Amino acid sequence: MIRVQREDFDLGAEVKALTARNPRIGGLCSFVGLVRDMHGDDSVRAMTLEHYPGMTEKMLQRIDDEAHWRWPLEASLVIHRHGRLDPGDQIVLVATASPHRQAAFEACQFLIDWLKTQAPFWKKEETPEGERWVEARESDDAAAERWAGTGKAAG
Amino acid sequence: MIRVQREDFDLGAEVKALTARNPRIGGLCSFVGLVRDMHGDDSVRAMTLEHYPGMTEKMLQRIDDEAHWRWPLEASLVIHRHGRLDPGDQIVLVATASPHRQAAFEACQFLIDWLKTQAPFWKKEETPEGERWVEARESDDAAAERWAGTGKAAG
Amino acid sequence: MKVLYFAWLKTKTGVGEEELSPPAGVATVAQLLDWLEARSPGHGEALADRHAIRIAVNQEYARPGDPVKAGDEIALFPPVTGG
Amino acid sequence: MKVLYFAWLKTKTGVGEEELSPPAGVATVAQLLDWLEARSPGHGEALADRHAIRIAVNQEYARPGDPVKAGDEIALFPPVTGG
Repeated sequence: MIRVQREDFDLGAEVKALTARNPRIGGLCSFVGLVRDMHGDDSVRAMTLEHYPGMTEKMLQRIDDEAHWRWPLEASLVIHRHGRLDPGDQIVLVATASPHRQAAFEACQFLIDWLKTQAPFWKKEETPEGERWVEARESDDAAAERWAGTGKAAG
Repeated sequence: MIRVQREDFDLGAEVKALTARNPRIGGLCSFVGLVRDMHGDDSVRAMTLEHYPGMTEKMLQRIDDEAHWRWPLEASLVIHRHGRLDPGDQIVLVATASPHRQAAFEACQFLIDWLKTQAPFWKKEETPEGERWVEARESDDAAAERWAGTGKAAG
Repeated sequence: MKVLYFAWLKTKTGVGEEELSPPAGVATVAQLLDWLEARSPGHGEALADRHAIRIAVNQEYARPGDPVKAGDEIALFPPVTGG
Repeated sequence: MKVLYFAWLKTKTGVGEEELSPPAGVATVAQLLDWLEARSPGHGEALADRHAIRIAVNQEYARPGDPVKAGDEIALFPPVTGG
Protein backbone atom coordinates (compact mmCIF):
# COMPACT_ATOMS: atom_id res chain seq x y z
CA MET A 1 0.00 0.00 0.00
CA ILE A 2 1.35 3.44 -0.87
CA ARG A 3 0.38 7.01 -0.05
CA VAL A 4 1.71 10.41 -1.07
CA GLN A 5 0.48 13.19 1.19
CA ARG A 6 1.19 16.61 2.63
CA GLU A 7 -0.04 15.62 6.11
CA ASP A 8 2.04 14.03 8.83
CA PHE A 9 1.54 10.35 9.71
CA ASP A 10 1.30 8.38 12.96
CA LEU A 11 3.72 5.46 12.98
CA GLY A 12 1.90 3.60 15.76
CA ALA A 13 -1.53 3.88 14.17
CA GLU A 14 -0.28 3.01 10.68
CA VAL A 15 1.57 -0.07 11.87
CA LYS A 16 -1.36 -1.19 14.01
CA ALA A 17 -3.69 -0.97 11.01
CA LEU A 18 -1.18 -2.84 8.87
CA THR A 19 -0.80 -5.83 11.20
CA ALA A 20 -4.26 -5.97 12.77
CA ARG A 21 -5.83 -9.41 12.95
CA ASN A 22 -3.11 -11.20 11.02
CA PRO A 23 -1.45 -13.80 13.25
CA ARG A 24 0.69 -15.01 10.34
CA ILE A 25 2.95 -11.99 10.89
CA GLY A 26 6.03 -12.82 12.98
CA GLY A 27 8.08 -9.70 12.32
CA LEU A 28 7.39 -6.11 11.45
CA CYS A 29 10.17 -3.80 10.31
CA SER A 30 9.68 -0.08 9.86
CA PHE A 31 11.80 2.88 8.86
CA VAL A 32 11.03 6.55 9.34
CA GLY A 33 13.12 9.22 7.61
CA LEU A 34 13.28 12.58 9.41
CA VAL A 35 14.41 16.10 8.50
CA ARG A 36 17.81 16.80 10.06
CA ASP A 37 18.90 20.27 11.11
CA MET A 38 22.31 19.77 9.50
CA HIS A 39 23.50 18.76 6.04
CA GLY A 40 27.25 18.31 5.99
CA ASP A 41 28.55 21.39 7.84
CA ASP A 42 25.56 23.59 7.06
CA SER A 43 22.55 24.14 9.25
CA VAL A 44 19.14 23.56 7.70
CA ARG A 45 16.21 25.73 8.79
CA ALA A 46 13.54 24.02 6.75
CA MET A 47 13.04 21.87 3.69
CA THR A 48 10.56 21.69 0.82
CA LEU A 49 9.82 18.42 -0.93
CA GLU A 50 8.68 18.77 -4.52
CA HIS A 51 7.36 15.76 -6.41
CA TYR A 52 5.86 14.70 -9.74
CA PRO A 53 2.20 13.87 -9.05
CA GLY A 54 1.18 10.82 -11.00
CA MET A 55 4.64 9.43 -11.68
CA THR A 56 5.39 9.41 -7.95
CA GLU A 57 2.46 7.15 -7.14
CA LYS A 58 3.23 4.99 -10.17
CA MET A 59 6.85 4.44 -9.15
CA LEU A 60 6.02 3.82 -5.49
CA GLN A 61 3.36 1.28 -6.47
CA ARG A 62 5.87 -0.48 -8.71
CA ILE A 63 8.52 -0.60 -5.97
CA ASP A 64 5.94 -1.95 -3.53
CA ASP A 65 4.79 -4.62 -5.99
CA GLU A 66 8.41 -5.63 -6.57
CA ALA A 67 8.99 -6.07 -2.82
CA HIS A 68 5.95 -8.36 -2.60
CA TRP A 69 7.25 -10.38 -5.52
CA ARG A 70 10.71 -10.78 -3.99
CA TRP A 71 9.80 -11.48 -0.36
CA PRO A 72 6.95 -13.34 1.36
CA LEU A 73 5.27 -10.25 2.79
CA GLU A 74 1.94 -10.27 4.58
CA ALA A 75 1.65 -6.49 4.33
CA SER A 76 3.62 -3.38 3.44
CA LEU A 77 3.17 0.37 3.54
CA VAL A 78 5.00 3.31 2.01
CA ILE A 79 4.00 6.87 2.95
CA HIS A 80 5.95 9.81 1.52
CA ARG A 81 5.19 13.42 2.37
CA HIS A 82 5.64 16.50 0.19
CA GLY A 83 5.56 20.22 0.89
CA ARG A 84 7.40 22.28 3.50
CA LEU A 85 8.91 20.46 6.50
CA ASP A 86 10.85 21.56 9.58
CA PRO A 87 13.82 19.83 11.24
CA GLY A 88 12.56 16.86 13.25
CA ASP A 89 9.54 16.39 10.93
CA GLN A 90 8.82 12.97 9.46
CA ILE A 91 9.41 12.62 5.69
CA VAL A 92 8.84 9.00 4.83
CA LEU A 93 7.58 5.78 6.39
CA VAL A 94 8.28 2.29 5.10
CA ALA A 95 6.85 -0.71 6.95
CA THR A 96 6.97 -4.40 6.04
CA ALA A 97 5.41 -7.39 7.76
CA SER A 98 6.35 -11.01 7.15
CA PRO A 99 6.24 -14.39 8.88
CA HIS A 100 10.05 -14.11 9.18
CA ARG A 101 12.16 -11.23 10.44
CA GLN A 102 14.89 -11.46 7.82
CA ALA A 103 12.38 -11.01 4.99
CA ALA A 104 10.83 -8.02 6.80
CA PHE A 105 14.23 -6.35 7.25
CA GLU A 106 15.39 -6.97 3.70
CA ALA A 107 12.15 -5.81 2.09
CA CYS A 108 12.12 -2.66 4.22
CA GLN A 109 15.67 -1.77 3.20
CA PHE A 110 14.92 -2.60 -0.42
CA LEU A 111 11.91 -0.26 -0.42
CA ILE A 112 13.72 2.72 1.07
CA ASP A 113 16.84 2.16 -1.06
CA TRP A 114 14.84 1.98 -4.30
CA LEU A 115 12.53 4.81 -3.34
CA LYS A 116 15.52 7.10 -2.79
CA THR A 117 16.79 6.54 -6.34
CA GLN A 118 13.57 5.93 -8.31
CA ALA A 119 10.69 7.94 -6.85
CA PRO A 120 10.52 11.49 -8.27
CA PHE A 121 10.97 13.65 -5.17
CA TRP A 122 13.37 16.56 -4.83
CA LYS A 123 14.50 18.28 -1.65
CA LYS A 124 15.15 22.01 -1.42
CA GLU A 125 16.89 23.14 1.77
CA GLU A 126 16.72 26.54 3.41
CA THR A 127 20.12 27.37 4.90
CA PRO A 128 21.55 30.63 6.32
CA GLU A 129 23.13 31.14 2.86
CA GLY A 130 19.80 30.76 1.06
CA GLU A 131 17.90 28.03 -0.71
CA ARG A 132 19.54 25.14 -2.52
CA TRP A 133 18.47 21.90 -4.16
CA VAL A 134 19.94 18.84 -2.51
CA GLU A 135 22.22 16.84 -4.78
CA ALA A 136 21.80 13.10 -5.24
CA ARG A 137 24.31 11.02 -3.29
CA GLU A 138 26.42 8.29 -4.84
CA SER A 139 25.99 6.23 -1.68
CA ASP A 140 22.25 6.10 -2.40
CA ASP A 141 22.93 4.75 -5.89
CA ALA A 142 25.26 2.15 -4.39
CA ALA A 143 22.64 1.13 -1.84
CA ALA A 144 20.04 0.65 -4.58
CA GLU A 145 22.53 -1.29 -6.72
CA ARG A 146 22.66 -4.01 -4.07
CA TRP A 147 19.14 -4.99 -5.08
CA ALA A 148 19.69 -4.80 -8.84
CA GLY A 149 19.31 -8.56 -9.40
CA THR A 150 15.77 -9.56 -10.31
CA GLY A 151 15.88 -12.95 -8.62
CA LYS A 152 13.44 -13.86 -5.92
CA ALA A 153 14.97 -13.58 -2.44
CA ALA A 154 15.02 -16.36 0.12
CA GLY A 155 11.95 -16.40 2.38
CA MET B 1 17.79 1.88 26.83
CA ILE B 2 16.40 -1.54 27.72
CA ARG B 3 13.26 -2.79 29.44
CA VAL B 4 12.00 -6.24 30.42
CA GLN B 5 8.30 -6.25 31.25
CA ARG B 6 5.11 -8.26 31.36
CA GLU B 7 2.98 -5.41 29.98
CA ASP B 8 2.40 -4.65 26.32
CA PHE B 9 4.10 -1.64 24.68
CA ASP B 10 2.99 1.09 22.27
CA LEU B 11 5.33 1.34 19.28
CA GLY B 12 4.22 4.84 18.33
CA ALA B 13 4.59 6.29 21.83
CA GLU B 14 7.94 4.58 22.45
CA VAL B 15 9.43 5.78 19.19
CA LYS B 16 8.09 9.28 19.70
CA ALA B 17 9.74 9.47 23.13
CA LEU B 18 12.97 8.09 21.69
CA THR B 19 13.31 10.67 18.91
CA ALA B 20 11.66 13.71 20.53
CA ARG B 21 13.52 16.99 20.17
CA ASN B 22 16.58 15.49 18.48
CA PRO B 23 16.96 16.98 14.98
CA ARG B 24 20.25 15.11 14.50
CA ILE B 25 18.26 11.95 13.80
CA GLY B 26 17.81 11.30 10.08
CA GLY B 27 16.59 7.72 10.22
CA LEU B 28 14.74 5.56 12.68
CA CYS B 29 14.52 1.81 12.22
CA SER B 30 12.31 -0.39 14.35
CA PHE B 31 11.46 -4.06 14.56
CA VAL B 32 8.54 -5.67 16.37
CA GLY B 33 8.40 -9.43 16.89
CA LEU B 34 4.90 -10.90 17.17
CA VAL B 35 3.42 -14.23 18.28
CA ARG B 36 2.41 -16.27 15.24
CA ASP B 37 -0.46 -18.75 15.30
CA MET B 38 1.63 -21.35 13.47
CA HIS B 39 5.03 -22.92 14.04
CA GLY B 40 6.02 -25.15 11.16
CA ASP B 41 2.85 -27.16 10.46
CA ASP B 42 1.45 -26.89 13.99
CA SER B 43 -1.04 -24.36 15.23
CA VAL B 44 -0.11 -22.37 18.32
CA ARG B 45 -2.87 -21.35 20.75
CA ALA B 46 -0.68 -19.36 23.12
CA MET B 47 2.90 -18.95 24.26
CA THR B 48 4.68 -18.37 27.55
CA LEU B 49 8.01 -16.55 27.71
CA GLU B 50 10.19 -17.51 30.65
CA HIS B 51 13.35 -15.52 31.38
CA TYR B 52 16.23 -15.23 33.84
CA PRO B 53 15.64 -12.03 35.82
CA GLY B 54 18.91 -10.23 36.40
CA MET B 55 20.92 -11.92 33.65
CA THR B 56 18.32 -10.88 31.07
CA GLU B 57 18.72 -7.17 31.85
CA LYS B 58 22.50 -7.56 32.04
CA MET B 59 22.74 -9.20 28.61
CA LEU B 60 20.32 -6.76 26.98
CA GLN B 61 22.26 -3.81 28.40
CA ARG B 62 25.50 -5.27 27.07
CA ILE B 63 24.03 -5.82 23.60
CA ASP B 64 22.69 -2.27 23.59
CA ASP B 65 26.07 -0.84 24.68
CA GLU B 66 27.76 -2.83 21.94
CA ALA B 67 25.42 -1.41 19.30
CA HIS B 68 26.26 2.14 20.44
CA TRP B 69 29.95 1.35 20.25
CA ARG B 70 29.69 -0.06 16.73
CA TRP B 71 27.34 2.48 15.13
CA PRO B 72 26.80 6.25 15.52
CA LEU B 73 23.43 5.98 17.23
CA GLU B 74 21.58 8.93 18.69
CA ALA B 75 19.20 6.65 20.61
CA SER B 76 18.13 3.03 20.92
CA LEU B 77 15.51 1.02 22.73
CA VAL B 78 14.99 -2.67 23.42
CA ILE B 79 11.79 -3.85 25.12
CA HIS B 80 11.24 -7.58 25.67
CA ARG B 81 8.10 -9.00 27.26
CA HIS B 82 7.74 -12.13 29.38
CA GLY B 83 4.74 -14.13 30.59
CA ARG B 84 1.80 -15.56 28.66
CA LEU B 85 1.06 -14.19 25.18
CA ASP B 86 -1.58 -14.88 22.55
CA PRO B 87 -1.14 -15.07 18.75
CA GLY B 88 -0.86 -11.55 17.38
CA ASP B 89 0.62 -10.21 20.64
CA GLN B 90 3.82 -8.19 20.58
CA ILE B 91 6.90 -9.91 22.04
CA VAL B 92 9.83 -7.61 21.44
CA LEU B 93 10.62 -4.11 20.19
CA VAL B 94 13.99 -2.92 18.94
CA ALA B 95 14.37 0.67 17.74
CA THR B 96 17.48 2.54 16.63
CA ALA B 97 17.94 6.17 15.61
CA SER B 98 20.95 7.55 13.76
CA PRO B 99 21.88 10.46 11.50
CA HIS B 100 22.12 7.89 8.67
CA ARG B 101 19.67 5.21 7.64
CA GLN B 102 22.22 2.47 6.97
CA ALA B 103 23.55 2.67 10.54
CA ALA B 104 20.00 2.58 11.92
CA PHE B 105 19.14 -0.53 9.88
CA GLU B 106 22.35 -2.36 10.71
CA ALA B 107 22.21 -1.62 14.44
CA CYS B 108 18.57 -2.70 14.58
CA GLN B 109 19.34 -6.02 12.91
CA PHE B 110 22.40 -6.50 15.09
CA LEU B 111 20.33 -5.98 18.24
CA ILE B 112 17.58 -8.44 17.33
CA ASP B 113 20.05 -11.02 15.98
CA TRP B 114 22.19 -10.94 19.14
CA LEU B 115 19.24 -10.80 21.46
CA LYS B 116 17.83 -13.98 19.92
CA THR B 117 21.01 -15.93 20.68
CA GLN B 118 22.30 -14.22 23.87
CA ALA B 119 19.40 -12.98 25.99
CA PRO B 120 18.06 -15.69 28.35
CA PHE B 121 14.44 -16.06 27.23
CA TRP B 122 12.67 -19.34 26.46
CA LYS B 123 9.42 -19.85 24.62
CA LYS B 124 6.92 -22.53 25.53
CA GLU B 125 4.14 -23.08 23.02
CA GLU B 126 0.64 -24.43 23.63
CA THR B 127 -0.41 -26.58 20.68
CA PRO B 128 -3.35 -28.97 20.21
CA GLU B 129 -0.90 -31.78 21.14
CA GLY B 130 0.09 -30.08 24.40
CA GLU B 131 2.88 -27.82 25.63
CA ARG B 132 6.39 -27.85 24.22
CA TRP B 133 9.54 -25.79 24.57
CA VAL B 134 10.61 -24.13 21.34
CA GLU B 135 13.98 -25.33 20.09
CA ALA B 136 16.72 -22.89 19.12
CA ARG B 137 17.10 -22.44 15.37
CA GLU B 138 20.39 -22.76 13.55
CA SER B 139 19.38 -19.88 11.30
CA ASP B 140 19.36 -17.62 14.37
CA ASP B 141 22.92 -18.65 15.22
CA ALA B 142 23.94 -17.96 11.62
CA ALA B 143 22.29 -14.53 11.74
CA ALA B 144 24.17 -13.64 14.94
CA GLU B 145 27.44 -14.95 13.48
CA ARG B 146 27.32 -12.23 10.82
CA TRP B 147 28.11 -9.70 13.56
CA ALA B 148 30.82 -11.75 15.27
CA GLY B 149 33.63 -9.37 14.32
CA THR B 150 34.34 -6.76 16.98
CA GLY B 151 35.36 -4.02 14.56
CA LYS B 152 33.58 -0.73 14.49
CA ALA B 153 31.11 -0.47 11.60
CA ALA B 154 31.04 2.30 9.03
CA GLY B 155 28.83 5.21 10.03
CA MET C 1 3.08 17.41 -26.30
CA LYS C 2 3.28 18.49 -22.67
CA VAL C 3 6.73 19.21 -21.20
CA LEU C 4 7.16 19.38 -17.40
CA TYR C 5 10.17 20.77 -15.49
CA PHE C 6 10.94 19.98 -11.86
CA ALA C 7 13.32 21.24 -9.15
CA TRP C 8 16.13 23.44 -10.53
CA LEU C 9 15.06 22.77 -14.10
CA LYS C 10 11.85 24.63 -13.31
CA THR C 11 13.80 27.46 -11.66
CA LYS C 12 16.19 27.85 -14.60
CA THR C 13 13.68 27.55 -17.41
CA GLY C 14 11.25 29.72 -15.46
CA VAL C 15 8.39 27.43 -16.38
CA GLY C 16 6.83 24.38 -14.70
CA GLU C 17 4.84 23.12 -17.65
CA GLU C 18 4.46 24.05 -21.30
CA GLU C 19 2.32 22.73 -24.15
CA LEU C 20 4.54 22.42 -27.26
CA SER C 21 4.38 21.23 -30.86
CA PRO C 22 7.92 20.42 -31.95
CA PRO C 23 8.69 20.19 -35.70
CA ALA C 24 8.56 16.85 -37.51
CA GLY C 25 12.32 16.26 -37.12
CA VAL C 26 11.99 15.90 -33.34
CA ALA C 27 11.38 12.15 -32.93
CA THR C 28 13.59 11.16 -29.98
CA VAL C 29 14.28 12.35 -26.44
CA ALA C 30 17.73 13.61 -27.49
CA GLN C 31 16.29 15.57 -30.44
CA LEU C 32 13.65 17.06 -28.17
CA LEU C 33 16.30 18.23 -25.67
CA ASP C 34 18.30 19.86 -28.51
CA TRP C 35 15.17 21.66 -29.69
CA LEU C 36 14.14 22.73 -26.15
CA GLU C 37 17.61 24.06 -25.39
CA ALA C 38 17.18 26.78 -28.04
CA ARG C 39 13.83 28.02 -26.73
CA SER C 40 15.31 30.60 -24.31
CA PRO C 41 18.54 31.46 -22.45
CA GLY C 42 16.93 29.85 -19.37
CA HIS C 43 16.23 26.64 -21.27
CA GLY C 44 19.79 26.74 -22.59
CA GLU C 45 21.19 26.99 -19.08
CA ALA C 46 18.89 24.30 -17.70
CA LEU C 47 19.76 21.82 -20.43
CA ALA C 48 23.50 22.54 -20.68
CA ASP C 49 24.64 19.48 -18.73
CA ARG C 50 22.72 16.49 -20.05
CA HIS C 51 24.33 14.17 -17.48
CA ALA C 52 22.59 16.12 -14.72
CA ILE C 53 19.13 15.53 -16.20
CA ARG C 54 16.74 12.60 -15.96
CA ILE C 55 13.89 12.22 -18.47
CA ALA C 56 10.51 10.56 -18.16
CA VAL C 57 8.17 9.92 -21.11
CA ASN C 58 4.58 9.31 -20.04
CA GLN C 59 5.79 8.88 -16.44
CA GLU C 60 8.37 6.20 -17.32
CA TYR C 61 12.12 6.76 -17.16
CA ALA C 62 13.45 7.21 -20.71
CA ARG C 63 16.82 7.28 -22.50
CA PRO C 64 18.11 9.68 -25.17
CA GLY C 65 17.21 7.35 -28.03
CA ASP C 66 13.66 6.65 -26.91
CA PRO C 67 10.87 7.99 -29.19
CA VAL C 68 8.70 11.02 -28.42
CA LYS C 69 5.49 11.94 -30.23
CA ALA C 70 2.51 14.30 -30.14
CA GLY C 71 0.36 13.75 -27.05
CA ASP C 72 3.25 12.52 -24.90
CA GLU C 73 3.90 13.86 -21.40
CA ILE C 74 7.64 14.56 -21.13
CA ALA C 75 9.25 15.42 -17.80
CA LEU C 76 12.77 16.77 -17.20
CA PHE C 77 14.25 16.69 -13.70
CA PRO C 78 17.47 16.21 -11.73
CA PRO C 79 18.39 12.88 -10.07
CA VAL C 80 15.84 12.28 -7.32
CA THR C 81 16.57 13.09 -3.67
CA GLY C 82 13.51 12.00 -1.69
CA GLY C 83 13.28 9.48 1.11
CA MET D 1 26.06 -21.94 46.03
CA LYS D 2 22.73 -21.25 44.34
CA VAL D 3 21.78 -23.36 41.30
CA LEU D 4 18.96 -22.20 39.00
CA TYR D 5 17.17 -24.26 36.34
CA PHE D 6 15.16 -22.78 33.47
CA ALA D 7 12.75 -24.03 30.78
CA TRP D 8 12.78 -27.84 30.38
CA LEU D 9 15.65 -28.19 32.84
CA LYS D 10 13.31 -26.91 35.51
CA THR D 11 10.56 -29.29 34.36
CA LYS D 12 12.89 -32.32 34.34
CA THR D 13 14.69 -31.65 37.63
CA GLY D 14 11.42 -30.60 39.21
CA VAL D 15 13.12 -27.65 40.88
CA GLY D 16 13.62 -24.02 39.84
CA GLU D 17 16.28 -23.12 42.36
CA GLU D 18 18.27 -24.98 45.03
CA GLU D 19 20.86 -23.90 47.60
CA LEU D 20 23.71 -26.44 47.53
CA SER D 21 27.12 -27.07 49.11
CA PRO D 22 29.05 -29.35 46.78
CA PRO D 23 32.06 -31.24 48.18
CA ALA D 24 35.58 -29.83 47.88
CA GLY D 25 36.32 -31.79 44.68
CA VAL D 26 33.76 -29.76 42.72
CA ALA D 27 35.81 -26.85 41.38
CA THR D 28 34.70 -26.44 37.75
CA VAL D 29 31.44 -26.20 35.81
CA ALA D 30 32.00 -29.71 34.38
CA GLN D 31 32.59 -31.18 37.84
CA LEU D 32 29.49 -29.45 39.16
CA LEU D 33 27.36 -30.91 36.36
CA ASP D 34 28.69 -34.42 37.09
CA TRP D 35 27.82 -33.97 40.77
CA LEU D 36 24.36 -32.50 40.03
CA GLU D 37 23.53 -35.34 37.62
CA ALA D 38 23.58 -37.86 40.50
CA ARG D 39 21.22 -35.91 42.75
CA SER D 40 18.00 -37.48 41.40
CA PRO D 41 16.65 -39.38 38.39
CA GLY D 42 15.19 -36.07 37.23
CA HIS D 43 18.57 -34.35 37.45
CA GLY D 44 20.08 -37.31 35.61
CA GLU D 45 17.58 -36.94 32.77
CA ALA D 46 17.95 -33.15 32.62
CA LEU D 47 21.74 -33.29 32.44
CA ALA D 48 22.10 -36.32 30.14
CA ASP D 49 22.88 -34.35 26.98
CA ARG D 50 25.48 -31.73 27.86
CA HIS D 51 25.42 -30.27 24.34
CA ALA D 52 21.81 -29.23 24.91
CA ILE D 53 22.69 -27.17 28.01
CA ARG D 54 24.03 -23.65 28.43
CA ILE D 55 25.63 -22.57 31.72
CA ALA D 56 25.92 -19.17 33.35
CA VAL D 57 28.10 -18.45 36.38
CA ASN D 58 27.11 -15.26 38.18
CA GLN D 59 24.97 -14.30 35.17
CA GLU D 60 27.81 -14.67 32.65
CA TYR D 61 27.97 -17.44 30.04
CA ALA D 62 30.52 -20.05 31.19
CA ARG D 63 32.36 -23.05 29.72
CA PRO D 64 32.93 -26.52 31.23
CA GLY D 65 36.43 -25.66 32.47
CA ASP D 66 35.43 -22.39 34.19
CA PRO D 67 35.75 -22.35 38.01
CA VAL D 68 32.80 -22.47 40.43
CA LYS D 69 32.98 -21.71 44.14
CA ALA D 70 30.85 -21.18 47.23
CA GLY D 71 28.58 -18.17 46.93
CA ASP D 72 28.30 -18.40 43.12
CA GLU D 73 24.97 -18.23 41.29
CA ILE D 74 24.96 -21.03 38.69
CA ALA D 75 22.22 -21.24 36.06
CA LEU D 76 21.51 -24.15 33.72
CA PHE D 77 19.25 -23.66 30.72
CA PRO D 78 18.68 -24.67 27.08
CA PRO D 79 19.81 -22.49 24.15
CA VAL D 80 17.75 -19.31 24.28
CA THR D 81 14.68 -18.79 22.07
CA GLY D 82 13.43 -15.28 22.82
CA GLY D 83 13.00 -12.39 20.41
